[in-house]
Amino acid sequence: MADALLNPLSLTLSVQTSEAFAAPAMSLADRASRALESGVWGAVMYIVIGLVAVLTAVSVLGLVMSYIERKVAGHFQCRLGPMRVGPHGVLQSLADGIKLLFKEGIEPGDGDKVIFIGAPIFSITATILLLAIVPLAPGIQVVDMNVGVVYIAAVSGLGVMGILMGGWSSNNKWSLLGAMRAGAQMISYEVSLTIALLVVVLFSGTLKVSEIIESQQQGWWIWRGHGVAIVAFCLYVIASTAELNRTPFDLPEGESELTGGYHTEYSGLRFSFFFLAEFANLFVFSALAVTFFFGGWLPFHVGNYEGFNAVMDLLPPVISPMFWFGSKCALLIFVLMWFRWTFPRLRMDQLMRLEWKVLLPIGFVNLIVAATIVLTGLYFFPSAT
Amino acid sequence: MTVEVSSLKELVEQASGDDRSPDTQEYFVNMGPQHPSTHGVLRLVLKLDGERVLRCIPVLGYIHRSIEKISEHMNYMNCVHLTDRMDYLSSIMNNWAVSKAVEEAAGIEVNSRIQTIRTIFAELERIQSHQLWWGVLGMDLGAFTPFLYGIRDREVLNDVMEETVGARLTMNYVLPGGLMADIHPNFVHRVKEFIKYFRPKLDEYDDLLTNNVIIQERLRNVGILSAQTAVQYGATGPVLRGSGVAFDLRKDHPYGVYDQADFEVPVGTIGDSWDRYWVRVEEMRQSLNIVEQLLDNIPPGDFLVKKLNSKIKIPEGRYYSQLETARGVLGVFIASDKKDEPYRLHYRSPNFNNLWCLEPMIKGDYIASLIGAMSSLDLVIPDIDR
Amino acid sequence: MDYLFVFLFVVLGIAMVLGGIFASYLLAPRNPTKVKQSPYECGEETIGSSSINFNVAYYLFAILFLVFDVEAAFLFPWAVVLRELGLIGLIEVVMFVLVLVVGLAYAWKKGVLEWES
Amino acid sequence: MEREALQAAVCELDSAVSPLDANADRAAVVVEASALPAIVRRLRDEPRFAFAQLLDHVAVDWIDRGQFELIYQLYSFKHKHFLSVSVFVPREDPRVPTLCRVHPVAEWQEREVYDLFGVLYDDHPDLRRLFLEDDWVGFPLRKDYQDDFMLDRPR
Amino acid sequence: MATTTPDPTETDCPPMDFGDLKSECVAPRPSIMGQKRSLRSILWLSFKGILRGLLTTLSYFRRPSTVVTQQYPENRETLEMFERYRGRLSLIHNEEGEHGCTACQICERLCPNASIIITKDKKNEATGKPALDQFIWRQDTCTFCNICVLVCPFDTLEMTGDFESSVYDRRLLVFNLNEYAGPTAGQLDKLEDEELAKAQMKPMKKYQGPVPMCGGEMDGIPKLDVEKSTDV
Repeated sequence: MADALLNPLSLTLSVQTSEAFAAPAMSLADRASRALESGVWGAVMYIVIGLVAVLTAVSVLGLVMSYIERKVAGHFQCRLGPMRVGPHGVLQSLADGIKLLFKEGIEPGDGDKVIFIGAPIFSITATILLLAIVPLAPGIQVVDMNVGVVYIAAVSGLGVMGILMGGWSSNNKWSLLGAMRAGAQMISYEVSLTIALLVVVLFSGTLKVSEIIESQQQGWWIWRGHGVAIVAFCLYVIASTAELNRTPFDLPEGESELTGGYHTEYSGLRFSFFFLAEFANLFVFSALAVTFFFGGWLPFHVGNYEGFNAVMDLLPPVISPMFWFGSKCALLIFVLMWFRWTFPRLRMDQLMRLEWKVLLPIGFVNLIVAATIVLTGLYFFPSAT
Repeated sequence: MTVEVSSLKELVEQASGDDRSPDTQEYFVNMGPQHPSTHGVLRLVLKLDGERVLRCIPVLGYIHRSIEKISEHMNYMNCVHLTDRMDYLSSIMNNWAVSKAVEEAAGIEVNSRIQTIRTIFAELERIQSHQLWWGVLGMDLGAFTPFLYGIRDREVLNDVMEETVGARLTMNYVLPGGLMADIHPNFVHRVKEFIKYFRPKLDEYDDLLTNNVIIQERLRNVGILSAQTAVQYGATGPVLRGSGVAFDLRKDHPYGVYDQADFEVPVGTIGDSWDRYWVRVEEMRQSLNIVEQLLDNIPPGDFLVKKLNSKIKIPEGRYYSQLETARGVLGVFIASDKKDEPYRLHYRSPNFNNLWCLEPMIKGDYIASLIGAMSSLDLVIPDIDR
Repeated sequence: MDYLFVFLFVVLGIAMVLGGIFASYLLAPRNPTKVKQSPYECGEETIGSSSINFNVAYYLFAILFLVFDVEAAFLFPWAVVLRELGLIGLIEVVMFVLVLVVGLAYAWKKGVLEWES
Repeated sequence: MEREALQAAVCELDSAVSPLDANADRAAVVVEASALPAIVRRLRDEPRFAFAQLLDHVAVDWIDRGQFELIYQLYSFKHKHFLSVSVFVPREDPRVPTLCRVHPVAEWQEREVYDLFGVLYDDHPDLRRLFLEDDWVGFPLRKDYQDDFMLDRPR
Repeated sequence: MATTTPDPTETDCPPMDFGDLKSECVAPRPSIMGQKRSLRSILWLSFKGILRGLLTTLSYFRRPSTVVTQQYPENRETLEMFERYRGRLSLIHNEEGEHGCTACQICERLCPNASIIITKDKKNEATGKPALDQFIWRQDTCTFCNICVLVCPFDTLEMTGDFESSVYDRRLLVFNLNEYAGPTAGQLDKLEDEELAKAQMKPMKKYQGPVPMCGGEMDGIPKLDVEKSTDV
């Protein structure tokens, strides 16, 4: 009753879920290790499936997201966006990709060539590793380790390396400035990102990604978190925008200031890897937000409205989780794009002040409040003891 | 007393050569000529410490077309079309400046219809120049969408002007002794429609940029230019008015039919980029007012008082005339030797003089602030180089 | 098995980039010239060397980050088992965080966060 | 102050100042080169003149007279009047003291004139080419300037 | 020896007096964080400003009618330029294909950048008056200042709205504007012998030498075959 008074929203979210989602979810890695018991080839098959899936996901995401971004930007700006290649320009990004493939990759003469080529590797690898843990639906997840959240926090820091290396090895002052900005910015916002995720870990009491989703069957954390989760979500969105280097936090690129920032010297396919990583990351970060705050693949239910819930469950069990996950993701991505095409960018000192003097203290207070709520049991939790 | 002529290379090598101290954190970097926010081919050689700008040396001449030299071999009517290519965002005002100088020198009286039409066009041109500036300022500060909104509204205005003039950028509409063509029959109606269209859009501009806290914090207390410094460094136009000096030739030395219009000169308070921003936004509103007042009573008359292929000769002497373009005072100096060609024609370009305020206002601040401050100066590079 | 996948993904990332570079090596023209390889400095020759001493302001933030990230790493296990630890766990972490916040406040007061050179 | 009155008042300042009547539309005076900075400084500081801004600096190459005329356009915000100050220097040895210390904007306006006319400004802190390259030969706005790229306009 | 730029303080300028240059309109200078406001109102105003910006862009996003992009090659049929648009110079020819140019060369003389070159037949054998041979217009150097149209005493020039003039070889931007070399329409009408009049109209091509650059040979640049060029 107490939590009902504290947060009327939690009342509206039901305890209702269909059986399909309660089934034990097994990631691809789990399946592979089970297959290993009966033979090597089964495991190899799963491994190959995983690798191919992630590889396709990175490329397709990069293409699709860049198309969507340009289309959305176009409509925000009273334009049409790409219209030439294919109907409504759907093949535009593919054409761009092919064009980039045929472009000469120019290397700076005095730069450090090994690091110069190594930089996109770091960016892409970080993206791939993060994509692997995104749960699209129960069982449709490549790895689902029991320390998933720690893994996310660890891997998302890897992308900084790529940008730092790229900017440093370019032997270009603008690139160097961009890389330095990126370094300071991305690591700073990493702290806020981690603290925001910690709030959800506190609520769900697990680090495993699939279990975090399942813990939201009685209601998404964004509703049930008594405002704490909403603050955490805002922190997460701001921090992830900064991690993604998108406006209003696109200082490392800072087109009008640093000409191109860390990727000034990159051309051809090498540039496209940064590009690909950026757009795939856009998906990954919104997917993680969906996972942590919006109940992942769980459908949208409103408590005590059985008819409404039944409509929400109309989709067949196989498509439904994917549909819900995808539409939540799309919504978040749209919001991030909306931000990008509306706001101007901050200045470096303002950016740092925002993180260390505003977001970080708020994050810590938020964390302590969340811990207090969890301890006192003042929130709506299904198996609360 | 000696005169030493140095070169840029010497200037820069002092601090960037191999023999500099290994502890120094200072370095030089070229900003421009091919930089997204120098809007053309301005080159700034920056001396930086980290992100702080210690010195900012403008290097000019990348788009110098020697308009003054070419004009010495042209008759006065032909000189006019070259001025389109100086400050291309106030081309009609440039045309008018030359025409005004020639008319004053040669004693040509133009009727009030010509003056009214010129005034209306100058104000429309001022609006479209500020529209583009507004969008570009947003783009410089990282918001791309305002740029396209600014361009979109400017396009509407450009259409209105194109219907009468026949060109969109290099208009060449005002000639010594009149106008190139009478206004189009649709003109008055379409300008009224534009005013009706644009007033709500100005509020939208406020929603998008003016009231956005990020923009305010990017511009406020950045690039502060005191009134005294602004005057001493030759600033005019919105830059000077942003610093609080209410100097506007339209008010203080009226020309055209500005004395018939009722308008106010917006001025800033402390002279930071935010003041200059706000002065320009306010100027758009004032210009709309001026146009609205003049539009309904354009007096009848000829649009050209002097035959076009007659030679205009100016008595021997030196003549100076100036008017207020969207960026400041454009002065035209004519030295005549009684021929139909100017002996010497010189333009005092507002941007050339405004540019020098950049270093005093930005010294010791960040690169990002430099971008904002430069944007608030609203430089048009071809006008600096001429 | 999870970590085998992680390892394989690292390999995949490297292979993807190198493969792409190899593909463009086969397909794209290669015609490096001195001008093309010179660093882009807005169309002018670079002034001096690009390997420069750089302002320390950036590094201070890196050091601050280290402290806070390590702290976050400690908080993960705590967050999972908070319910078993009970009030003691909360108090302990509050003290732990407080120590760091005091550090942050000190840095704040010292002007480290002011982004000054 | 009317144009004539202003002109007379300025001329009373110093014996180095004399009126110039060839200017059609504003008060104009001729100043001897050596006295220029002092005169302009007094014009700036004395409240009855208060010429706060150096609007413009123009040079004219009067090749027939063998002189450069350097014209400084001054403006007073207080009294809203203009003044044009001319200095005549010989073409062979064009030297004039700089006005940088009085009006900072003169630094660049004088650089422009140096660039295009080759007038040397004594004591100028940074006399460099402004528009043209540092190794450009000749001064293009002089009437006798010739180079290979100049086109003859068919008439 | 280069020193730093003079500081305004260095010029020992006393405080300036700007007299009565007072404006009635001091800009209101709206600012959220600048004025002394409570934290709450700062937060509220920032939030409001940001939200209104977002709503503005969203309002355009959901209204496809606000899209202003012209789909250019597709809308060629419906695209109309303003009648005064200065796209291309043309010599007016009447229905019988006769022009009115007397080759008086005023436009050539007054063209600021020598984009018009007129060659003429000093004394036409039939009319005994000067007749136009070639009216050459160099679009590559033209600045579309419209002076030639204005000064023409016979109103025989006009600017048309044809704006699609891009070519791959700039030598193709040099045109012959007259369709035939010969006397004006008025002079031809006076000739009673129609055969003779016809004979005076020697047909001219759009590109015809010798014209500077057009089709001519230059060092290192191959001769342009106007007939075979894909641009024509």
